[in-house]
Amino acid sequence: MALTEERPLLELTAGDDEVRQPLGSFRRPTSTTGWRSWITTVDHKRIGILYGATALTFFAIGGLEALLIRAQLAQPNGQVLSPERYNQAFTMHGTTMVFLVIMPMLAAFANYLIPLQIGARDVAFPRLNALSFWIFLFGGLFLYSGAVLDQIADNGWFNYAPNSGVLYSPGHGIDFWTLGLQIAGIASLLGAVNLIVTCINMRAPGMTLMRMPIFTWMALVAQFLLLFAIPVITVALFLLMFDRLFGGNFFVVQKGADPLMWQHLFWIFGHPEVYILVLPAFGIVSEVIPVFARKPLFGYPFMVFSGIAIGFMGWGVWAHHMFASGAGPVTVAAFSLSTMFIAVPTGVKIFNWIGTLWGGKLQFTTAMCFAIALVSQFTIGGLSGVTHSISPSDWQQTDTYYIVAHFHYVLFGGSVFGIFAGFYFWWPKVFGRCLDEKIGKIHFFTWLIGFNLTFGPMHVLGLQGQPRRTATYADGMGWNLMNLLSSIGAFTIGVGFLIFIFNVVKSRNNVVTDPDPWDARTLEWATSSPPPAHNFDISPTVSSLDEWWHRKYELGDDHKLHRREHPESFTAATPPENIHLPSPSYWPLIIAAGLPFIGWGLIYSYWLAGFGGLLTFVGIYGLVLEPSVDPDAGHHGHADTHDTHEPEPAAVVAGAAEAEEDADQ
Amino acid sequence: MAIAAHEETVHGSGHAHPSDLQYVYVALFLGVVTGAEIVLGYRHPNALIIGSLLTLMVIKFATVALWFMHLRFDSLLFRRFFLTGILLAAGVYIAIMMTAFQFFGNDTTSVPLNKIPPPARITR
Amino acid sequence: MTRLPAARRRKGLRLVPVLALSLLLSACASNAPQDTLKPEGPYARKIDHLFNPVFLIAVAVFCLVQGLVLFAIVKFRRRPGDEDFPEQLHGNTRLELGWTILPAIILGAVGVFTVPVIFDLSEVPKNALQVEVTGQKYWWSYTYQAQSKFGISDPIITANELHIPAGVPVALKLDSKDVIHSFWAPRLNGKKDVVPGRVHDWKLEADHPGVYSGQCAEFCGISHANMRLKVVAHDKAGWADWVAHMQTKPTKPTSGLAAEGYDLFAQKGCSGCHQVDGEYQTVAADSPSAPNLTHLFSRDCFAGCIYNLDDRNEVEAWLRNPQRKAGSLMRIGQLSEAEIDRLYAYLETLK
Amino acid sequence: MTDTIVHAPIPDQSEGHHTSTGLSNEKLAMWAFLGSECLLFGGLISVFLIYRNKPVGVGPKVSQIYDIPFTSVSSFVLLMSSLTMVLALAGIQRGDHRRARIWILTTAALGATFVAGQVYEFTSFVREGLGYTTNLQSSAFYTLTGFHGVHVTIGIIMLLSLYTLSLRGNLPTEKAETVEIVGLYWHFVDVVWILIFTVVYLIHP
Repeated sequence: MALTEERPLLELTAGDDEVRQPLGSFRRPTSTTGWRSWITTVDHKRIGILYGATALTFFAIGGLEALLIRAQLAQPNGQVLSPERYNQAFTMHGTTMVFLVIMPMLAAFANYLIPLQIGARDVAFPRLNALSFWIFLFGGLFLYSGAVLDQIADNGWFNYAPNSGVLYSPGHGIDFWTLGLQIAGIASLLGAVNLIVTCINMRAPGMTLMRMPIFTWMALVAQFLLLFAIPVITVALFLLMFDRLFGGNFFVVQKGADPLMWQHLFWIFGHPEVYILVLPAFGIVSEVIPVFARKPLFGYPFMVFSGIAIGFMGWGVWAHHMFASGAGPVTVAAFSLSTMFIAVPTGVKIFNWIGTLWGGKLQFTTAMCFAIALVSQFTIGGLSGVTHSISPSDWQQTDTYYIVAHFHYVLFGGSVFGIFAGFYFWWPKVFGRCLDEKIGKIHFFTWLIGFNLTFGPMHVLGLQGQPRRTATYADGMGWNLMNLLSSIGAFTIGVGFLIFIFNVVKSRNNVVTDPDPWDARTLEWATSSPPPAHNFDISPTVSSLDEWWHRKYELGDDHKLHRREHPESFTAATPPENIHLPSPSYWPLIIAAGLPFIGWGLIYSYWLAGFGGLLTFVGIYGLVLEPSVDPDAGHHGHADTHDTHEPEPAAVVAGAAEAEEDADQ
Repeated sequence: MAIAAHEETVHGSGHAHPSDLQYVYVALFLGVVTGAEIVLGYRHPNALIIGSLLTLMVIKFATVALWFMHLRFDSLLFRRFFLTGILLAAGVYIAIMMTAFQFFGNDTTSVPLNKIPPPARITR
Repeated sequence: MTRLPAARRRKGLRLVPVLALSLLLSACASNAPQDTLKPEGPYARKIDHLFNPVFLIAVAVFCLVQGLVLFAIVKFRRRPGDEDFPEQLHGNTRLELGWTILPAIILGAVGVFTVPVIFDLSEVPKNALQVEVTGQKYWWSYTYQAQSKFGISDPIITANELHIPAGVPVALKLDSKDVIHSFWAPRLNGKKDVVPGRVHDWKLEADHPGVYSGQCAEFCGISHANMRLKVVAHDKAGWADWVAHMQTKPTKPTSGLAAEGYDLFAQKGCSGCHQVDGEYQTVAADSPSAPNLTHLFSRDCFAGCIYNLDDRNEVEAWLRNPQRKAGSLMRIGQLSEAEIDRLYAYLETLK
Repeated sequence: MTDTIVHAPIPDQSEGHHTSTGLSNEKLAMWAFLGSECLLFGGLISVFLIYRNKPVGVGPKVSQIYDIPFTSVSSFVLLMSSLTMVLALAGIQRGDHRRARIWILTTAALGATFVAGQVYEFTSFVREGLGYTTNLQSSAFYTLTGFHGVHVTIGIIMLLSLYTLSLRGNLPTEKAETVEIVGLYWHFVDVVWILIFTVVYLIHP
């Protein structure tokens, strides 16, 4: 990965003075290059890159798990994996892809792009942002740390009670799962608060809400969904954890508990989660398509409001995951109808994308190919979704491969294709280097074919009655051919991923000279590629949607658009002198490092938990008391009256308090 | 979501806050309501009692939020954030209680506790 | 920027529908015993009749969207050297309202047809054969309480194979002994979760006599894949025969290998968990639930319906090592081949 | 354009006037967080409400061993801590730091009294035979009230931190918002108890 390569110096701190800490223990980090600068960074762009790199690594792991699954199912009575290993594989595949791949990849885009798109210097709370990333990383590492001890969750990513109880899952796999997701949940919650405040409060002058780029909008809606959905799964995870570790009775049927409680809590979170995973990807393609169609997005207000509508309606459909669980007909009917109607705003988006393509002058770059593929493939997922919003037919289809096909068309054909459109599109912005277009095309077609070959046949398998989550199937069920095709497709996707990695490695030498290679529309392209630490030399002022494009083009007397000779950009000839940015810090890393110890401690020994709790607690105080801007770090002048040891405002105390809360439980 | 197209309505907390004495009055009011609640709590619960208890609860909640948390004086945006949370919570959780279970009554769909078999010996 | 020749791009996308079509065709051709698209009873047919038109609507929308996308790709591709901008269209409110309202109307219509079916299928049938279905890790047990209407005078307990009369509605009461399972015989009806602590009503009906395959559809643990079932639908006479046979009690073997096997059955602890009516009635209080073996050899399959009973090798392999099915709760010490022969001889008498 | 450098919002600055809405980042963040907390406590409360009607099997029902007078007093204590909290804020906003410190400390003390009351309540329940693992109700009850207790405890820690900051002179009037934000959290914890007191303690069919 071209992540640790030499990048232009972040002109953040000039002096290398040694600064005393509030807690007096160790020196404040000052480096701007090398690994130390990466683990202490509070720059939203670097954090975005860290998110992306971590998520890609987990993508490889989750992909390997998928290949194991498909190898096992390639033929009847497969012997590649034992049933136990198979169950672990599909559990970790689902958990990884949802929580450790798609969510953080979208977080990567949101972190990197939102401040740039709204013309801000950074997010609202840069240090909290770093904390979110490290907590996410340690959550993911914790989740996988059980594998070292052969304690791997094997009850599916949905982890239904009561099979998740100690009685039926006596190992510690589920404990690692529960605690790992709780840790990752803290990261998502902090990130959501941070980005919401950023979108609302950090916009450049003139950047009204209805001038915000569509990606920022969709990411904002997703952050609201996270804000409200994370606590629901937190409740469920806590209850399960108390059951397993402290002998609680929440899901113990013998004590009168109702197993459907878990399902309700899980899916109240789980359905908004689907939109958390897909809305930002919609945002990405809504940015990509107009650029390569050389037209503005068709119906921007409709796109915004349909996104908001999806966000709201996403809260009223969770029970469609439970049509066969035993709810009464009134409930089933109500959720059937609400589920059907959530297709309406989704349909609006698809037709508006087609509207954007229509009459344009389409340029088929790899990013555009992925974006158009999203429109076409996601439609399939959406339509199969409508067929099982009809709850009677869902009674046939739920828990079969038809559902597996459906949500992979949504999450792979939707989210992942969107994410890779984003990769190809913003790679030059982020790294100043282009991914190769030829290799990109090969990657794209490998994936398009592999993807359809993997998940297309699953529709048929599901309708022919193959249940999902089965480690094996008998010969003579009529499923052999489709399963074989599907497995071939899965390995094709694997090859495609390797091609992508090859492209990434190769991109090192593919330096772009034009900071705006695609002739794009939004503010992030109005600064250098990669952008300086302070994003814009001159703070932007905004007067329209697609501000950058309007600065580049004007309508001539001949009613044609003409490119201005020197569009007003936000880069200055001489570097600006009075920009204060928060200084790097070790504390986010330290706070986050305490959390896995708390987890291991709760499972194995409270002493470890005490140590972890102490680490986190000290870290929180360190972060809170440390001035956000290092007073002794050199700035280019001190035009601002902003100096000395100001204690960090309380919001950070409060935000961190909730990390502490987990420490205390 | 809650803030769409409403940014012009928000502004700093320019309003004068209540005086200390007013805060004390509010607290006294809360104390009185709490007293009333406790008295009602000792009555045999019927629909009317439960209804008035819930009403008093909402009144107390709103009083603390509006006065002590300054929602009365502060930006509308804060109110929207908080209300979105409250309404979503009320919506989804009441929906659970109404659909799969029963709220303030007995759940009849379950098997009586003594009919549930003891756990089987699972050794894995 | 290097640009992709439009023709290649078109070819790529054209593959999709071709592929989908060929998949569908091959799906219709193959023989799948759990095919949900080939209903064999009124309830499954009701679902099918609802699914088919909706599927067709979905296919129509699919063709529309893919057609528009393909058309746009071909028609609006940028020609080399064309540096002009297309018309900068920002939207069209009327059009957008149209494609908001039209789908809503279509979906509303679909909803109107859906709701009655939900209520229909949720209704408990009258005059139906009543069967209590219990799911447990990893097999099914069925209890028929006495029902004179169906000729059942003594309760019948059996496992894995659900016997029903064809053309008659069957009302199921679903319950679980441990975790959540899901009862599913695709050609007779959709699935319904089997949740511990709750009793769920569900129903089946088969048009014709036959054997219908099904399996547990909710992930229930290590052998979830091996929790299969069969529904055997009889014609009138067949049903009467089956009931009559199930009302008989096995006779205790008095001589030969079978008699020795009878004693071994108790000595080896089999009777601690498995009931045989009239012979071994009571099981240990803390035993995991195990299939009632009274009429074992009247069944076709055992152990979650994954092994054939008429294959002696399968039965012997099972007695040698019940753990050959992962997660099996059956514990039996190491048996000698002679003991296995004796036990088999006894079990064979349980017809 | 080049000679007037317009300041875009600079992150991590508590002063509200830099932001697009004029609202402070920290306060907005706290309100967002409280909105999120609504769903956390909503979940815990509804789990309790649903499980309270299930048959208990072993052990007493929670409602049989409530000590309503005791809980009423501790509820009242928590309610009044909201008053002292808001007085502390008014104090610091006026620049009356001594009084602000007294009220901050009083608030923490009232909170601590509440938590102590809860600890006493838990131990007396355990003596009555209702442990965490006894039955469904007890797990739900202890989890809900325990979560609340932990929130109060975190609030106390934050208040004591504020007190120390103020003693060291690190909490000038310009930083009054810090107190306000901790206060928001504190009042939120209080309103949650208003719900719990009514729904859990007073209404028991």
